[in-house]
Amino acid sequence: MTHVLEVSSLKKYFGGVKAVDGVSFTVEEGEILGLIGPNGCGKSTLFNCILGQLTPTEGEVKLDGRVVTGLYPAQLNRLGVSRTFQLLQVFPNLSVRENLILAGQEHKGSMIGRLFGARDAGLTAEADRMIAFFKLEHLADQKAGGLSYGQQKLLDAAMAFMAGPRLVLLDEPAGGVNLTMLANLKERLQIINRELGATFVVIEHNMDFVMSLCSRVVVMAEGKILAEGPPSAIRNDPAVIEAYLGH
Amino acid sequence: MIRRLDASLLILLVAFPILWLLPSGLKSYGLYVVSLWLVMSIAAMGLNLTLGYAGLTSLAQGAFLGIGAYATAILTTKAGWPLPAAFLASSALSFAVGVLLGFPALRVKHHYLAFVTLAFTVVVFLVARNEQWLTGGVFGIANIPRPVLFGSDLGAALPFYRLLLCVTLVLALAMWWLLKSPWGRAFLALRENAVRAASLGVDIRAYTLLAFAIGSAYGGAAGSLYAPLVEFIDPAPFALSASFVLLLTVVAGGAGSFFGPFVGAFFSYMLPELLRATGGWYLIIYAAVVLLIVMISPTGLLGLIERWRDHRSQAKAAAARAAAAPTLGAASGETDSLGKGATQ
Amino acid sequence: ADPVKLIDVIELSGPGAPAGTNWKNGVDLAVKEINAKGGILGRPIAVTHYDSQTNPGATRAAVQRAVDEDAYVVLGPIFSGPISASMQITQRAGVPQIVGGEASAFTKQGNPYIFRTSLNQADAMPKLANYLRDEVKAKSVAVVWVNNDFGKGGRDAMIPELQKRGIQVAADIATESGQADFAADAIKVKNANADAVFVYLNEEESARFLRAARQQAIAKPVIGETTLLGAKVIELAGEAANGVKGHVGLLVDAPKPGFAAFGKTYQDAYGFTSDHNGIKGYTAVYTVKTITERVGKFDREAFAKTLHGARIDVAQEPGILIDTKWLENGDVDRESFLVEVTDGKPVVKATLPMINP
Amino acid sequence: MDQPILTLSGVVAGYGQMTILNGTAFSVPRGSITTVIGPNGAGKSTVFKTIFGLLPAREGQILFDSRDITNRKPRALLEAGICYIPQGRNIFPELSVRHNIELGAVAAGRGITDMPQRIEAALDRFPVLRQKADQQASTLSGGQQKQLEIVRGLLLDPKLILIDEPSIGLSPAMVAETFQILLEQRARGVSVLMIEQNARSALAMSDYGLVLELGQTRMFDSAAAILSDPRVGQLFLGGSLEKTVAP
Amino acid sequence: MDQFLQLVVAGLATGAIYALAAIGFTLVWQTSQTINFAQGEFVMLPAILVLVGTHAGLPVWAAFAVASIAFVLLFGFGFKRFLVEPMQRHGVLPLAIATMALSVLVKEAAKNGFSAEAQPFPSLVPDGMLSLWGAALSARDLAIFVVAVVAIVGLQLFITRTRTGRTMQATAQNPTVARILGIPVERMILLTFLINAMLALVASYLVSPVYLAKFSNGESIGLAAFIAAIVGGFNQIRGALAGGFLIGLIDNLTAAYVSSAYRTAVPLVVLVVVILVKPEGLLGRKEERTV
Ligand SMILES: Nc1ncnc2c1ncn2[C@@H]1O[C@H](COP(=O)(O)OP(=O)(O)OP(=O)(O)O)[C@@H](O)[C@H]1O
Ligand SMILES: Nc1ncnc2c1ncn2[C@@H]1O[C@H](COP(=O)(O)OP(=O)(O)OP(=O)(O)O)[C@@H](O)[C@H]1O
Ligand SMILES: [Mg+2]
Ligand SMILES: [Mg+2]
Repeated sequence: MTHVLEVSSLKKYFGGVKAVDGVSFTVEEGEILGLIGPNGCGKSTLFNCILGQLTPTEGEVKLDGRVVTGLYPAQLNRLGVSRTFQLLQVFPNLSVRENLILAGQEHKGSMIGRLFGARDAGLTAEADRMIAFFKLEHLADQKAGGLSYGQQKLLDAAMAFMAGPRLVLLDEPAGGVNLTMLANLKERLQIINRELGATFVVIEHNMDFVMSLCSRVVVMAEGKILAEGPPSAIRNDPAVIEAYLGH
Repeated sequence: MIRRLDASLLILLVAFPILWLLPSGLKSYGLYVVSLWLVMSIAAMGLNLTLGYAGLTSLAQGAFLGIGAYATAILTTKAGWPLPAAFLASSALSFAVGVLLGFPALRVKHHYLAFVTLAFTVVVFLVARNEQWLTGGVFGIANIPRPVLFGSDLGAALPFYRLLLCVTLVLALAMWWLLKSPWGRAFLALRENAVRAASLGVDIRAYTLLAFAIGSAYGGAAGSLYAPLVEFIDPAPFALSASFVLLLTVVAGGAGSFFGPFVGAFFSYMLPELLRATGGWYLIIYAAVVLLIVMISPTGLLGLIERWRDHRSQAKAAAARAAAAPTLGAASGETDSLGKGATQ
Repeated sequence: ADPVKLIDVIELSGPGAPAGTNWKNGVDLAVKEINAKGGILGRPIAVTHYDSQTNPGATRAAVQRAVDEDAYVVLGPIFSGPISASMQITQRAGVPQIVGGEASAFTKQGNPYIFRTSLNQADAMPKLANYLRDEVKAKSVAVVWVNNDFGKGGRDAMIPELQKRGIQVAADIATESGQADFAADAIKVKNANADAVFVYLNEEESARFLRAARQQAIAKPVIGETTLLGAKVIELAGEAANGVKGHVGLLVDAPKPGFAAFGKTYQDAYGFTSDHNGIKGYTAVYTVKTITERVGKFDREAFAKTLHGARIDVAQEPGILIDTKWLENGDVDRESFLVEVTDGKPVVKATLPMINP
Repeated sequence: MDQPILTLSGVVAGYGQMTILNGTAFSVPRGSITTVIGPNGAGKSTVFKTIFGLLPAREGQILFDSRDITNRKPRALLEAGICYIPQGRNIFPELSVRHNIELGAVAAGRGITDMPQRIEAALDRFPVLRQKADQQASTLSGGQQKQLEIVRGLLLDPKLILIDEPSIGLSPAMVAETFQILLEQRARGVSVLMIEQNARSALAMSDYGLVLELGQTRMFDSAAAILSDPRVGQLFLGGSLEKTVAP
Repeated sequence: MDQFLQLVVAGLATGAIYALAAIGFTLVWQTSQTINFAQGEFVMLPAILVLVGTHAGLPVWAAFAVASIAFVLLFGFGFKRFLVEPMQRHGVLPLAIATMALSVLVKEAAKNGFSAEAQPFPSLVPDGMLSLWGAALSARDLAIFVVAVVAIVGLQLFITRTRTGRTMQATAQNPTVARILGIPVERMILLTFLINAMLALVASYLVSPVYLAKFSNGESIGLAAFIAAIVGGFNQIRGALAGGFLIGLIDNLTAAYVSSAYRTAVPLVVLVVVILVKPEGLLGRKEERTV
């Protein structure tokens, strides 16, 4: 059986800094995988290498068994991989709704088709559903740059869902998000996961969120994989407690 | 940003008959000036796409104006092509060159990109000046014919103006269509946050090249009309300063707003004519006006409308916020709980 | 009486601004004098100046406007790009246009309404080539020219003349208009080791080149045409101008009483010495006056017809400053001067006759 | 009972046409840790910006130590003893980590002579920062950047700390460490006003809790009382999250 | 070989001028993200102001003094206060356009208010000649060279080694955070604009005796300086020196060995290649991490 995502001995060095230092793991279809680890252990760098934002120093990334190392982010996205960012990344001068439409439009049809097709590519309704879900209604026509931190974080997440992706890589989606909204977000992830079979990889420091959401957790430390297993095992792994959770 | 485009279409369609009829009383000088305004508006429209929408700083629009003008001049005088054919060829040539010039934009941004395009402009200018066998060098190309379409001579000032008006309308409609399509939004995404756009599947490379190429094609189209308008070209009007003025035109008019180029071109190309009576002072007045515009509204003159719209939608959102019901009982009152806290 | 309208379309900004400003001042001076004496045929002159921006498109607009405003005669511009862009308009409208250009091309097109105020480069260069052969006895020459219509035209006219006389072109150096740094050009000239250097640049560039040449210790004679020997160049180059020789068409220091008087009036009015463009503008207005008076009425077509082949002598109209003849194509013919700069002053060494007196 | 260290009364502030704070009022008890919670977009960060003079208060009054500090410049507030550690990413990306930290001392008065020692002590506390002291700050991971900001903010020995969601992007161990630092500050008599979405842990270590919604104080009480209030739990602390956490 | 050396020396002398003007670009960019397209005019104007003074009958020293003070007030303080300050928060482009308009304004005002013609300008440095490896060098060239190198090295040290210098950098990189930390942002920015104006002043007085005082002189100097700044890496003071020298050198060597007709283009094309290979400029730092 092929894995949705397979990372083999991936390395990324910045000069002397070994941000990612030989990481291998696989992600199975329909799984929600947690990725945790101390600050600076290389989680975001790993994401950036997988997604073509950075070129790995060494190693390989496979999507559905096909090597995708070296592809551009946009190409990967068209293959059904989308992501969120740890630092806020929205289109600040576009309205919230336009942000969302944009997030969905590049997946339908050809470029020429988009030039002559419908102006919103049929996405306004979908965007409005997202807006309602994340309780951003009164801000739908506001510029995204004027949203509060948590609201931007939510918008970022919403954008990742607009295209109906197969694989979503979320980089700290919970940071700054209100707990109640976070509970909703988690439910949403679970629904998408269950009903559409989408696969998730989640970087998060919020342990409640990770442990209750993920079926499996990978722990990184200093660029390497430290442990891997179901949440309950990870929670009690002494190495993980030592390196990450603290006492 | 995109919403506003519907109103733009309406304005465009209303403006057309007015512009068709209005200048008929003008003498040839007046017609020449409005014609020049139309032509430069087309060039500015192109730059507005590249710069205003896609956020790619280009100092090459003057060069594309030149490429279009020379291509048309050479094709109509030396090869004897009719103007419409030369027009299409010039625009296509500019499009192709624009694609090539877009490649550096994939690698460098902002002032570095400005520099690369600046170098391109200098090279184009020098080729026009030095390659006398092709371009007539410093002596230029004279007697560029005005068109004869369907057997009627459009060489006189008024018919030629109306021809320009029609071409401008068609190009403006095409631009309108482009901007309201998903492409328009993708161009904005380039400008706003290319990293995010790429992760959403926006093909940064393709759209960057297209933004350059389409913008350049408009520049070339404008040049192709400029040549028969002036009936003579030499390298001077396509020097670096022309690109600077076009940049200024777009920003002062309102980069990223549909009619910005038209308003900007009014200031850059018509206002100086209106100020001729002031003798040597018009450039000072012109510069002062531009300075004032960007100081009062850094987003350009039409940016003011944008700002006003922002205000309105903000006010609306504020009202919605004010009307929102608190989820937690408001009745318990701030002073109440506050008093509790303070005295605890 | 109803004033007669002259419209002056001239380089008041862009690279041509210094030349255009001189021309404009000359025009204003002449208009003032003529109006003070009762105008042309009893009508005062009303002159309007429009900036050509040294840009063909803008010039065309301005000339178009001049025609719309019913100009009797259009004066200017000076640069040949702007001239080429605007001459069809005056031709179409039948308005005479008196320009300051020296490039040879535009009087070759059979346009009956275009007239010069100074010698055609093509006529000046043979005189200078003779001078190089006979007086300087140069076997090889380094040519330094400015790469615009003026400089290129001069160079294109000069090189064949040199070759005809068996003089070798040891270096052929193009420079930019507005160029500030001439060190590399001077070094190249020096290393070319020619017997003489022919410099065909605009005013300040001439001065800068002379300074750079001095810094590089170029000992060979530096030869030029009109601009190089202009008052401005001498003022700017200072010591470095001494010893420069050449051929001059119009010069306030030329041994003609009219020039001296004009030079003084101009200096008093504007605070600096006029260059040849000031003289061109000044004589252009007097040409309009004299020819109109010959015609006896304000008739553009008759004006143009009369000016072709006309000759105006200083004896008859002092404002023309030097006897001038117009040829059938609009070119002029007149005496010119061989000049050498000594102690910061242009000194006329010889006066060359008209080509076809 | 002591005077509150900070009192807001009837504060009105916002962005352009958007009025966010509409008569906001509350007091912060001296020498304690007060945690502000509320949904995303409630105006929590806006309150901080207004207190710290980054956003003008159109109406109302802000008292610090019984002195009126409404609309004072940040510099003056720093000198008065308030420090502000904002939300999100707030570093000088091209300067080295050490230089970034040093800039936290710009507003130090002449009397302070032990600044070098304080900086050393801070670097001891966060070994990662010492290790990367001479690197460009932009190369730090998200969590490391936050650590830098906290260190920098505390250099001046403030009397009141305004800290906006410190836990975003920090690993659990780091969150604990940060909270520990705040507790130590309290022990020294420093007052802390903190915004947190990681509200359960934050309230657990706080003395008071303040619920802000739609720019208004909805509730102010002891932290324990807020934590145990069922309505608050349901509405703002992700009551449903709680349910799914325990497996 | 002899010719080559002469060209190199002359190229470095010219390059020093470009470098001197280019520091202004990097300096104001570093602290306030301002691209000053009027920089060339800043170098042109002080000389004109001096001449206005002497024409008005002031003794030469007084003309220099009055011109210097007026210029620094107007284009150091005034420029910052009335143009940069209100527009800074709207991003790079509007301000760049405003400086473009300013450059036209200054240029045309100098032309209309003073003269369209070039004027000789008194030299502050004696007129002597030196010989360097057999190449001719004027005392003035040497002075420009020394001033440029000293100014750039000094500023570089100031910016990177002193607390004030770092405070200036911090202001540039993140003015909001700088303000939060109590950095006197306005004063820092003002400081750079004053330094910038003074550098322009010095450049003007050194350059004008050679290039002559003329309203349009700023065009070529400004452009060359802009290019030098970019090639050197816009965010590096010392890059301005490297960029300036490089352009001076390539320009001279092109004029002599490649093509005088394409003289202006060759350095540009060479440098475009440099930029495309190393997009952050010769000595520039990499742009910060974005994701
Ligand atoms: N461009 C870069 N240059 C140099 N070092 C870098 C660069 N990017 C990241 N690093 C280093 O690589 C390491 C891993 O960084 P990364 O951002 O991947 O960490 P992370 O696991 O996402 O941490 P956090 O949980 O704090 O976000 C860090 O030590 C960081 O300093
Ligand atoms: N710069 C801005 N321009 C316009 N509106 C803004 C701006 N910043 C915030 N807002 C608006 O003000 C409201 C409150 O924002 P604020 O940042 O104070 O929220 P918050 O309570 O801190 O939320 P979060 O928990 O997400 O950080 C939001 O609705 C937001 O849209
Ligand atoms: Mg990370
Ligand atoms: Mg907030």
